[in-house]
Amino acid sequence: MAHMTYIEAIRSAMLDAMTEDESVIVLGEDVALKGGVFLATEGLLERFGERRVIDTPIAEISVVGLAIGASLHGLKPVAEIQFADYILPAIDQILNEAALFRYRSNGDWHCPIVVRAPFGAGIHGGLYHSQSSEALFTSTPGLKVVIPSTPHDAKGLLIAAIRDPDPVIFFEHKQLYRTVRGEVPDGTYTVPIGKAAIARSGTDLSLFTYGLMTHYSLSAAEQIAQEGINVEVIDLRTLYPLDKAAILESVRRTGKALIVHEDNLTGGIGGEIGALIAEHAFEYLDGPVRRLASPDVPPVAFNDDLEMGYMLNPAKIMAAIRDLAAY
Amino acid sequence: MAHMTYIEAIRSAMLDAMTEDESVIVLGEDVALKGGVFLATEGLLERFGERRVIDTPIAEISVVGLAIGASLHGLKPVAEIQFADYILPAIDQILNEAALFRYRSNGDWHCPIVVRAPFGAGIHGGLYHSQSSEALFTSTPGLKVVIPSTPHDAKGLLIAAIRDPDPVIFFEHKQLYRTVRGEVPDGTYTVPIGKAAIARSGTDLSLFTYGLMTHYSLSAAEQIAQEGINVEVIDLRTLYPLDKAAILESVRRTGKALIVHEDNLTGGIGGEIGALIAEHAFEYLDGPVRRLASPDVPPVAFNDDLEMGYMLNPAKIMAAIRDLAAY
Amino acid sequence: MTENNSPVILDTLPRHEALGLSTDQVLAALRGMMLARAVDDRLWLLARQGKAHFVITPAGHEAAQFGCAWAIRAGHDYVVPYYRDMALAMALGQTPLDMLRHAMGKPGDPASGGRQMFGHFSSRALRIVSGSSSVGSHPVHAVGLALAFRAKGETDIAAITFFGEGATAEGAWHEAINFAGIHQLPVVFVCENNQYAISMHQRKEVPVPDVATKAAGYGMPGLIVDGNDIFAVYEAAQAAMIRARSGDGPTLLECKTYRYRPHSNADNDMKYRTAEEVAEWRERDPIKRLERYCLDQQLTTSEQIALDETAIRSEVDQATVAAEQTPNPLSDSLFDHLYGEA
Amino acid sequence: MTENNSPVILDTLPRHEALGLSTDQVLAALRGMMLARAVDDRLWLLARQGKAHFVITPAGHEAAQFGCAWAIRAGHDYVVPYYRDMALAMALGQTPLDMLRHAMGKPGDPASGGRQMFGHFSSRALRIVSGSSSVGSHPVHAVGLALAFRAKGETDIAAITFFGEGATAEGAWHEAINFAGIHQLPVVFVCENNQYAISMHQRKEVPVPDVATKAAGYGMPGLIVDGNDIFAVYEAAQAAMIRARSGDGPTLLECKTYRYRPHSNADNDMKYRTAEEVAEWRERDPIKRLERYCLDQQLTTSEQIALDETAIRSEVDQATVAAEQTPNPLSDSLFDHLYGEA
Ligand SMILES: Cc1ncc(C[n+]2csc(CCOP(=O)(O)OP(=O)(O)O)c2C)c(N)n1
Ligand SMILES: Cc1ncc(C[n+]2csc(CCOP(=O)(O)OP(=O)(O)O)c2C)c(N)n1
Ligand SMILES: [Mg+2]
Ligand SMILES: [Mg+2]
Repeated sequence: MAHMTYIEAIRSAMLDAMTEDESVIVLGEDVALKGGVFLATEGLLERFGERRVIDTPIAEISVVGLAIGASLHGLKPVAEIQFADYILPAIDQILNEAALFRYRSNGDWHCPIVVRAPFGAGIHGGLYHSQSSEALFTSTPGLKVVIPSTPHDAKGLLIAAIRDPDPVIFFEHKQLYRTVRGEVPDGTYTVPIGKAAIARSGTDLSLFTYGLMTHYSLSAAEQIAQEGINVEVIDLRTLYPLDKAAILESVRRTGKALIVHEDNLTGGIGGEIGALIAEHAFEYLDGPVRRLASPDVPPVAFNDDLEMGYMLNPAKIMAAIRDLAAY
Repeated sequence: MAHMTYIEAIRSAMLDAMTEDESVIVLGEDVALKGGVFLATEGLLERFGERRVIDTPIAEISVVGLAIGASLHGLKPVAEIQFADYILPAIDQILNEAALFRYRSNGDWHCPIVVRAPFGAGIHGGLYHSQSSEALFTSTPGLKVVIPSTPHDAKGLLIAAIRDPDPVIFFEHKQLYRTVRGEVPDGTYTVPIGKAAIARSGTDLSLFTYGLMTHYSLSAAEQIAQEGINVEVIDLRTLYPLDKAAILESVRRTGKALIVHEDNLTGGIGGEIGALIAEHAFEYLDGPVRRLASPDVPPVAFNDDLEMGYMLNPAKIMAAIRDLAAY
Repeated sequence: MTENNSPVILDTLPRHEALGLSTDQVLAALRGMMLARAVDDRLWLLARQGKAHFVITPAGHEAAQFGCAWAIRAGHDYVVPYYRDMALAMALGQTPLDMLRHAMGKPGDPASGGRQMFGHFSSRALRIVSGSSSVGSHPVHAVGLALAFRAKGETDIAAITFFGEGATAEGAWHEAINFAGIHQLPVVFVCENNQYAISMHQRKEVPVPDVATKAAGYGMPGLIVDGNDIFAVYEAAQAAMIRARSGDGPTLLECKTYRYRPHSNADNDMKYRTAEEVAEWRERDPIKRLERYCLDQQLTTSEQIALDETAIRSEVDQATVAAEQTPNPLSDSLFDHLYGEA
Repeated sequence: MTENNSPVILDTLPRHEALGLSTDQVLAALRGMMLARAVDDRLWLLARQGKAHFVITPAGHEAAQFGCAWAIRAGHDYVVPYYRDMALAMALGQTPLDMLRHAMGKPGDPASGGRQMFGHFSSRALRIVSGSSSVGSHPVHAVGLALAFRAKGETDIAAITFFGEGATAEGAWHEAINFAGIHQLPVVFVCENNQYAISMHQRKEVPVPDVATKAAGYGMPGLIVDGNDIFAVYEAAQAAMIRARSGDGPTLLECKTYRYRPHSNADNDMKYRTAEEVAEWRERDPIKRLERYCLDQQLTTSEQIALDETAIRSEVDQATVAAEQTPNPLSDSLFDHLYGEA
């Protein structure tokens, strides 16, 4: 057990996975000599050498495409996209190639790659260092999408993703990198992909969220508890495939559902979750399914006021909880 | 007024728009000499010459990127992506460039382009000539997404898209090209972007759909009327921004909602619509919000059995209607 | 063989012997190319009959594909092909029945179990890598494989990938060959230049007369060969594969050839090229050319070739019947092979 | 001027006169480069003070940018820059206050109204095109503009786009220059080669020693100049722009230079290069070099330059105060300019 930050947990996952399994390699822009722009891969080059820790040119199609090719010969590549905002050039390789290799070859080939990318706003990143890109990856069968919110889950889920026989898109909220610390086991362990976690159990209302918003939601839930509102916070952790059982079980208990995400309201994963609940937990609902998310404008203006105007925060979440609880 | 097929309506929209406005140009792979692989642009080269009808190399980033650049100097480019399955290489240009030009420059620049792409399954296209790609474009503010289902709407909406000052993604279901005919006015006219249409009014249940599924749903509605179930069919026509008012107005009247789309169930636009209803029409619901869509596997295997197993049809839709009506 | 070993005499060695190819290899290639052509003809017939939904043709490309196949160690080197490469897949060991099942979307289709349109050749056993239909998206997988050889410290192995000249306009193609050049990886890039991308002439796709010219900007040699001359193709491909396997880096090999049939059964090529142009290129048919060579060199006889043609026809007939009789898979296989066991 | 016009004598003409540049132009460029450097220095200070969240530097690139600016008709030719081009934006007419407001995300930021991070220079009036941060995604917009000139039948106009050597690895860059080559469009591609892409040395980004080598594969001339010699840059850029404007086609121009500061205020360059290397390149400072030229040619005096430096410092001070005093926009402008009026 060690007490570490989120990014240290990410680094430790790669370090331990690479130590344990020679077939794990890391590639991406600035990941070797510099150790990544957020230093997630710092120290890996010195430890494993340039055959396994590879600086790639600024060419995202190839960052993912090379990982795919290498995986076909038995490697387990972990590709880093420097910012989620720049995953778009690689999306043909992810959705049309990696996700479909197994299905299109009737199981003859498969593609065990991990694509890591820092996402999310709040660090004055402007329109192109702030995006939440997860919604682009939650409609493609063959893919898995993971977004951990704690150091413990970050390490366990990243190791699970590396061992997974299929492509996993792994988003890390860049605001969590250095602001969140927690206990993390030594050595390799896994947290199962596809399972949500009850981050806080409650009885009055189910709040479904992930990433940075898990922390904002927990703090909102703690504060609002003093008003006698007892909120259950579900950290989804995996967005594709969603843990339907956990989602429905919780809302059937509490009768109310609030979905919170940093991604834009329209087209975010909240729609899928809301529709699941409206279809499969309809009889249990004591109120409308509410969504609280960023407004439908590009994420996110550089100017401080505009950034604050865009971003959610615990106060906004508390207001939404109050409102739904009072329904 | 002329009686024409869906693809003739598309062609006539481009012909009339180019005749009326010199700044309209067409570009894409095989669009000039061959007139497009589906012949949507046939005759345009002869009529307008190679400065306005441009064969591009097989390079989708540039197909869209060139359109963007040309639009900055006052042109209104209509770019064709040969199949929606191949729009992925261009997605960075669409989501990060075209959609954000106006916002990121605080209104100084804007980007009036149209990107046309045939989509959808049922023509033995296998995994890469069958995809429904719309869900990738319905979470990006700045963009508009249009999917007409009739020749009349196809022409009117395409002309509206060409005149629109912002980027519009225009999906055409390739199965409709030659199977659907209808009355189409001569000359230019527009159908408003952002407005759904009541394709069939009914009282018992609201069915929300678009594209080919509009026709399957209408035939299902007609047949099931004999069983005394009176279905209202809403043709969404625009998926982004959604016509929330029309959706909520209808479901508040009927009390029941069924969403039907060819896209995969999970992550399709049905989630957004279901969530909207569950939040804003909750008090009016007499039953769960149901979604009927393609199963969560890649669209769509080449083999006839597998293709039929994947695709929706009027019978499957009737079953879903019966089931919800009986709730 | 002669006692005298002056270059002059050596020059008179038959080309295949000078290249170290046995008579059996040459005759096998001739028969293989004839067989591939016969299967292609059959596929177009089946398409007209509505028994195959989609056909895409290698006709005209056979020498480029068989010439390269000679330089590939099947099942050892990785092959990352494109939809034009049916003759290549057959040269590497796939059968007419494999192709017919693939074209009819039948179970037993080794490429995809009836899931992909025809032209998506794949076999893990033969190390033929599954591809999408997305033009230019696959060469980067060959480069990734080569990166894996290096990461694992494997030598004496190479990856070879095939594409049309039109594909060189794709960003994905650029990123692939650019990376191979930066790291001098063991990859061979083969451009089957048939001068058209569906309807678009090379002038509209490639800014220079020869695709091979691009090699200089990627830090690798660019070779141009007559793609209808199987020996010229083999000589260049063999050199490139040996260069790659011995760690000396990648090569871009351009085979100039022509596509005899329309792009696919959905295309009408008379909209963008003339019957005269097609006829003129058919004069240079790579199969006829190898046949003439074999006769000139007396490696076989016209009688033998006639016999082969008959044998090939019945082989294709039998394969067709077998393929047609294969029952369709049940649609409950729809969910198979979506994910593996975590 | 001399009566005698033998080449020998002509050779002794001062370089700027030989290039048709007036003394005023040269002195304006020197002062502009000094001003740009002073603004850059100020931005780094403000970043350390937490008053600017993000800074990215042109220091070292000033000659490349001012040399090209001489060849651009501001407000006529289109300019598609990248984040490194602050000196270019200033050479084309943007002010220190524009830059400071942009860096502080203030209203009145002409680039984005406080929406984009610093480095996204834009002005419709100056025909400086708004860009994203996505490396390599913008040259295709310059090519699209050139396509529009042709579609509209406009001549005597060109588009010029700027990027780093690292951007040449992007598929989007390839598709852009490839299309320009195919259609021989009026575009000039300027590579500001500073040998690094953040931490990655050119060896890891470009497979050949000179980016200009790639031009041959795109059917256009490739020029290499010393990016620290403003006259060499201008001579090449002017030739390329004239070539483009007169319909003779595109050019790839590589300016060899160096970035003096870390990639941005978020970067630590000592992880990937040595202080010695930086110091060595600072010896070749393009501003000092032009200053020496002006003194040698007696276009100005060291006293005058000292006066200029003081004037520049106070100009930047005043701009800083003005920028800091600009109130932040109200967050209710959040929804402005999302869509236009249909
Ligand atoms: C990304 C993408 N864009 C467009 C297409 C449609 N398409 C299929 S084959 C083809 C032409 C390819 O030409 P070339 O690369 O020269 O190969 P050839 O067919 O001539 O052998 C095109 C445009 C596609 N399959 N993928
Ligand atoms: C598509 C994309 N990938 C990665 C990045 C992160 N990034 C920003 S600048 C940069 C280096 C660019 O180097 P170069 O093109 O040589 O320009 P320079 O900064 O050296 O002037 C990188 C990798 C990005 N902004 N966009
Ligand atoms: Mg071709
Ligand atoms: Mg650089």
